Amino acid sequence: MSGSSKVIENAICTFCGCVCDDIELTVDSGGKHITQAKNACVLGKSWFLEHKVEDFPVALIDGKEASLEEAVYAAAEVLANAKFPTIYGLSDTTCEAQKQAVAIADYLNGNIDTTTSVCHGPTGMAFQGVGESTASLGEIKNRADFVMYWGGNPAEAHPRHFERYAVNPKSPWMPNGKEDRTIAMVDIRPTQSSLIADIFLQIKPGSDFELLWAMRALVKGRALDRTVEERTGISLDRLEALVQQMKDCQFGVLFFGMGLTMTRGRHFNVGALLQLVTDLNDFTHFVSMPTRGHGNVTGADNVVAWQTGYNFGVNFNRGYPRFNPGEFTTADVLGRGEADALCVIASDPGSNFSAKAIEHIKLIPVITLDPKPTVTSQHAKVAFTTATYGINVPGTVYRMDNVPLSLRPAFDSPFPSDEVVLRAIKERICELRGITPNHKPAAA
Amino acid sequence: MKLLLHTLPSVPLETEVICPDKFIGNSLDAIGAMTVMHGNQACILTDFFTLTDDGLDTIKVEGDLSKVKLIGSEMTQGKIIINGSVGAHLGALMTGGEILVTGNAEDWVGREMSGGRIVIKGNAGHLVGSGVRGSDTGIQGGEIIIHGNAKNEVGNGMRRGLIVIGGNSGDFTGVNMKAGTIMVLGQLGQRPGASMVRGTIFSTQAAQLLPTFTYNTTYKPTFLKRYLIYLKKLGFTIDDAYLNGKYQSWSGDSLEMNKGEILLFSE
Amino acid sequence: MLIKSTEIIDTFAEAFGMWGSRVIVTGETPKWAMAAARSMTGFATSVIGCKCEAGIEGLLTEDETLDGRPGVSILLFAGSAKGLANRLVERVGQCVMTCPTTACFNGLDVEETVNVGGKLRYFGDGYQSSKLLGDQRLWRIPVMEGEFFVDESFGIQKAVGGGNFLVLGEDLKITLVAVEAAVEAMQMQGVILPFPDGVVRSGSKPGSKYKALPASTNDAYCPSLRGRALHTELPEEVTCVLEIVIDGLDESVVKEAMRVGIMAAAREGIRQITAGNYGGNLGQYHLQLHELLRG
Amino acid sequence: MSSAIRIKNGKVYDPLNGIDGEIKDICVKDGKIVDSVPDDSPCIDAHGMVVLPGGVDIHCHIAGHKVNMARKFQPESKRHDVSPRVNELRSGTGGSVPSTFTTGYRYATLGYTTAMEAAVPPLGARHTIEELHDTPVIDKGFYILLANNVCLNQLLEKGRMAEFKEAVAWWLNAAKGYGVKLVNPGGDEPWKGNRNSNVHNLDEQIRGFDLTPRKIIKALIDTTNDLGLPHPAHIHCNNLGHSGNYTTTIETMKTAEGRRVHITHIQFHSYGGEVGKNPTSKAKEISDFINNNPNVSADVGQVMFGDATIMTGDAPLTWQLRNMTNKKWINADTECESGCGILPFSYQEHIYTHALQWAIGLELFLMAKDPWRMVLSTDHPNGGSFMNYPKLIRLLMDKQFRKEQAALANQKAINSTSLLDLEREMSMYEIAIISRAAPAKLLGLDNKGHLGVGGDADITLYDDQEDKEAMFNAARYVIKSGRFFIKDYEFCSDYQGRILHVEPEYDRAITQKIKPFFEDYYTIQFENYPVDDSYVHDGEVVPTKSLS
Repeated sequence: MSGSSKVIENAICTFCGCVCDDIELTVDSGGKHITQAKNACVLGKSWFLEHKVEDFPVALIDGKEASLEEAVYAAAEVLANAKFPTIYGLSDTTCEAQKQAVAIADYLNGNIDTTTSVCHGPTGMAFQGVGESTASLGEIKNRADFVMYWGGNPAEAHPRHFERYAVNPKSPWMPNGKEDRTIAMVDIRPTQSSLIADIFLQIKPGSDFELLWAMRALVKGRALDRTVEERTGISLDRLEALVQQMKDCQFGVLFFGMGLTMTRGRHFNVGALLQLVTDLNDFTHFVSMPTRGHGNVTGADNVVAWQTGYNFGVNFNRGYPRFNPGEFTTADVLGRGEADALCVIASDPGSNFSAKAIEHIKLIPVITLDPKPTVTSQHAKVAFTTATYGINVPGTVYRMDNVPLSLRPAFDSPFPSDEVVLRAIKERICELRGITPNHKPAAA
Repeated sequence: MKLLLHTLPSVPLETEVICPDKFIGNSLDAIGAMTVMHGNQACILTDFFTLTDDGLDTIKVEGDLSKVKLIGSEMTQGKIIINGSVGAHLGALMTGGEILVTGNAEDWVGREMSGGRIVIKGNAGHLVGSGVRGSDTGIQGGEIIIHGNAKNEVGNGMRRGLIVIGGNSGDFTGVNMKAGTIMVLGQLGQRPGASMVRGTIFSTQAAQLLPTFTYNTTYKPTFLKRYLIYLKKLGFTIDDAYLNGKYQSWSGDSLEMNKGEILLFSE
Repeated sequence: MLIKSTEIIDTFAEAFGMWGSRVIVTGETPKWAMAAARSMTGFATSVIGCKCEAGIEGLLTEDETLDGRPGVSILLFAGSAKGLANRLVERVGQCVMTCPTTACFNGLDVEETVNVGGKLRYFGDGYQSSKLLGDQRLWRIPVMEGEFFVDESFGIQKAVGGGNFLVLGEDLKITLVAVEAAVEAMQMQGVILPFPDGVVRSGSKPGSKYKALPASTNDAYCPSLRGRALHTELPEEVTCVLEIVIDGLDESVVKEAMRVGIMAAAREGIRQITAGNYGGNLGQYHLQLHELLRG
Repeated sequence: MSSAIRIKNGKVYDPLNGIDGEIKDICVKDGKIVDSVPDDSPCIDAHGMVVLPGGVDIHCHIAGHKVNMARKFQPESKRHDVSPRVNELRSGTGGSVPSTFTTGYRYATLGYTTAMEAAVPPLGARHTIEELHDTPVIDKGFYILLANNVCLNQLLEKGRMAEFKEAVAWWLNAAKGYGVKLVNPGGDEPWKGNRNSNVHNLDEQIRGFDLTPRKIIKALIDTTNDLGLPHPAHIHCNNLGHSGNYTTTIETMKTAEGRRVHITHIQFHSYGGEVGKNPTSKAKEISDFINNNPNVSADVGQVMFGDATIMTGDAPLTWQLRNMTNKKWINADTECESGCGILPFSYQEHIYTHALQWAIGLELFLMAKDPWRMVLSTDHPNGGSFMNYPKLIRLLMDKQFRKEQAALANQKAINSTSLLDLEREMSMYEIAIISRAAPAKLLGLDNKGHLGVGGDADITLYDDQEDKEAMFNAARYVIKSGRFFIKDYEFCSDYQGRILHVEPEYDRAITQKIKPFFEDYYTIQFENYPVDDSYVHDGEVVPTKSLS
């Protein structure tokens, strides 16, 4: 291998939920670092090019270097002894690792939750209330002649979203790309994204729900109070014209971001949007999709859902899965001081949770798995350094539209994958708790 | 029966066994040995509570119960008095009897309740009298009386019954309501009655309503006075101005059947 | 037996089993509550001609009603439960729903109920709505002035109708004074006097020479027929007879009303007080005057 | 550890080998049925028990994107139906769409050891396989949706039949599929591209293509036969659920022109009446056709009263149901391949249409002259959960029970069918056919559905009880690939099960035709599309049959 650089074609970028799979990576001759990431966006480039294998210890126990095995034992001990162990994160790792994490929660009778609960958890809840009409991104690329973004800034958060999926691509049904489409943006301020829009609705902050509700009334031809203009900053005439355009299109799509999910109203804002899209299906084909952030947050939702029946915020205290956002979601569990041990995989709640939750994190034993030190790992009882998914680790990830892809890692890492560490912890927990390990199928 | 919390739970304690139906016909020892879940650990009631048999059927519970969930679950009869504050899911799936809490209650008071009465002297959390996530149906009957404030989604999906909030309610009060009555003696949060099909939401304060609500009139609804007098009997102080005043009547949500009503005190 | 100088005949009032209900009508002011009450209890003197008997039981203050407004309590009686239900629907619908500001509530907390508001609700043409407070379903029917608010179900119970006594006086003036005093004394819970201001002059006997009529004038007590009638019950000095009929929710309250009524009516110039009966074969209650006066 | 087992004294039903209730030893070694095992081998005394091959479900929806959406979307249906963890056996939740582990364990508890996921867009194959790995005990495979595949339809409209066949073979390989599924052929294009409309006639032109549903159906029936796939084209006909659709169903069957074809959940396709009005039963007409055409097989898709989840590639149908029920609804389009609709549903005895559907399903079972070609399914979870199978079996075996149940349902519906005139009671032998032997045979799974030497040792033992529902509700012993999963009603150990798939030969040159299509139409790279072998590490390739 030495001496010549290696090229990986069709590599997959897990920086954001776009999960672009057309990246051409060049790995330097030392096999330790990526020199080129062709086709990647600015965020993807820095994700690949800035990735270095650091000289961290594989594990720390109480801040002191430890072997992997010692750390696994220590972590398993902490978790097995806890009454309310909580596992959190998982949006930046492979499905294979996520499966191990759910198994651990099951064998511990613990609690498991993903970062979904602090980004698109409200989307999940809205979906449970009202359903949704959605599509894989290719259907949007092929057919959508009306594209709307609500409360997100893809130009900066998902830079290739326009180019690959929704605005620019040409298709047999959209031979002229962007010219064949109407692009609409709804936001509280102009953004890089709104610059490209044919229609930009700058709405008053906190009026998303009212505006969506008014649009629903217009779609359904129901009574509507004119005060909506004053409330949202959008004139009724303008709104009527927009709704007409949406009804008249051939295939419409409404993308939405955290501007909708994380502002006052949360799951109801999303529910309103999903219902608007459902209502529009009385007139034409219309779909919606959350623009998910993390590279495999969609996979985390999927894995947790198929293994437990619920997509996030799952509690196994009673030996079977229970679901209740607000009750079993990590930010709430920590905020109320309920967890007595925390295992964080590929996430950093120490840097973005509420002050009360962070205070509690400092009081309880914490285990972290992350390629690099984080605010949370500073407080960790046991901190593992793991290999980075997509760059060093193969596995499965899900794009924001639930399309699964197999990663094409660029080079090996000296660190174990999340999956390897979690599997070892799981096996040790089973030993500690007297659970017979899985029987493998008889050899064929 | 008296229960005194002697050990503060370090993680949530699930105690659906604290319920008249479960205690009836059991000896003090048998009750003390009933299973409670302390996080993932199965414990017994006496691990946390001192039990005293005072010869009464009423269950009195005392202590800081803010981490104690599910008291009075599926209760059908009798009475529980909680001297202090209590954790989530109080009186979940209750069909009869009465629960009185002198302090505050956490989220999901009276979840999926269909009968009986819950009285909270202090404040309550989110989702008072609501259904579970994914279901379109909240409480199907009974009364939930909160003397203090309540947080968001009071009566989400409510189908029947009465919910009274003595103070203010949070956002989306009466969201998805199918029928029933929610009376807020203070201020309503944002977007009351979104998606309501039928039912009544009342407040003594002005509120900004969704654009899918239509103004009807300002009048003195006789039935409301009957309700307010009923509240007086339940121990609320009701100003004469509210008893005899006029109310704005709004219909909505026009996105649903437009048969819901919001009544706001006017003068 | 003598009370003061009035002779109480040792006989009995023959009363009948009926079905009774109590209806509370409230209004924005006492005037409008009373307007509905008068209308509802009008033309309700005798089941024979009116299909029901009704009267005002009493006035209620704001503190005594469920909706905190002045009210009137009405008792309404009919011969059968079904008949009572029909009369309630008719009268609440025509006399209360129509009357400005009123609302209408059940006043009997008993097991057996009939549906009233639940039938009237259809007047709302789909705009009606209901509430459930405690065990009672309430209907709100939009009307031009606001809304009519009525309980769905009204309690009914077995009751006693046709309690009575006859006041036999020396002249019209003294007899009127006596029955007016009796009526005033008889204002009590649980009874009403269904005839005009409580008094009936056309006392009747069962049957008639005319086949179609179930009852006809009580010739034995008509002074003008003293000479013609086959039989007379009138002492010589008596020139005027007035009757008080009592309907009540149970036998004891009817008896009590009769007792205080007789006590109040007895006086100088009233020669006898007696009671109407049909030989004891028709009514299931025999209210013996001497017995009820002795207590 | 000895892997040999002898089952003795049991009453054995093995229709593929003509065994009808004989008391007979069954011997197992190394995961297979063998002639004999040493005398000191572990032995089950199956006296008083019935010994059957493990059940085979030819059509169900248990894994993949749409199933998982249906899980995520109905938390309310699972809370009161939980499966606690038992030692290493993972916990889960039920409802009409159980979590993966629970799906596997529950199938096995009923004595089912093989199940086929019936509708997977190839783009989601990887996801489906991931879920199937987490669906323990049972062996499983899936059918890929090809009847609305834009690339295939373009080849077809141009008459490029040879390439069409190669492309179908490539797709089966790329997705690791077991068979080819057609759902509402041609219906996706008007749904996605023409304001949610649909096709209603086999000879109607499909918008944007010089093509009709009939041409697609014919091409896929021919291709699956020509490729020698173990299971023929598996067809969800057009006009599902519509009154009067039985003519479409018969037309679809005729399109096969004598070649092998499988019509799925045929109950939903056996309605008379006028579109938009109440349906009537055409079970007789459908049964007559199938009785007379030995190339056609079907599964019933029985409706069972209670909660269900509608989930289907037939998106226009769910939209229509959504507008009737006004319940929460999912639509999910997959680029160039499929549509999908999901809806919570409840079949209620008193509703005319639901009672009629229930009766038609039973008519179809009971009117079939050849049980080998009318097999058991509820189209789980569309007609009801697979957990209803024991009750369904009792309905077929017990005339009295059937009449009692019919008496509880809408009488106008029941009386409009011939159900009450059908006196047939299926024997244990026939049940063994419709739930084991026939589906295995129709699937071309030579090692399954029987207890002959060389077969997979997938064996279930039930206590022989009068109440067949109780009997089939809890297998006393379940042996999967020669290992105990349930022993005397108790779970023994976990077992993963295998993924069954096919690898038909194809000309590698076809990728040069498909790749440019990908660049134009798909959003993932052609090279990233095929599911690589590592995903089916415990897989089993079921051979294609060479055609003579």
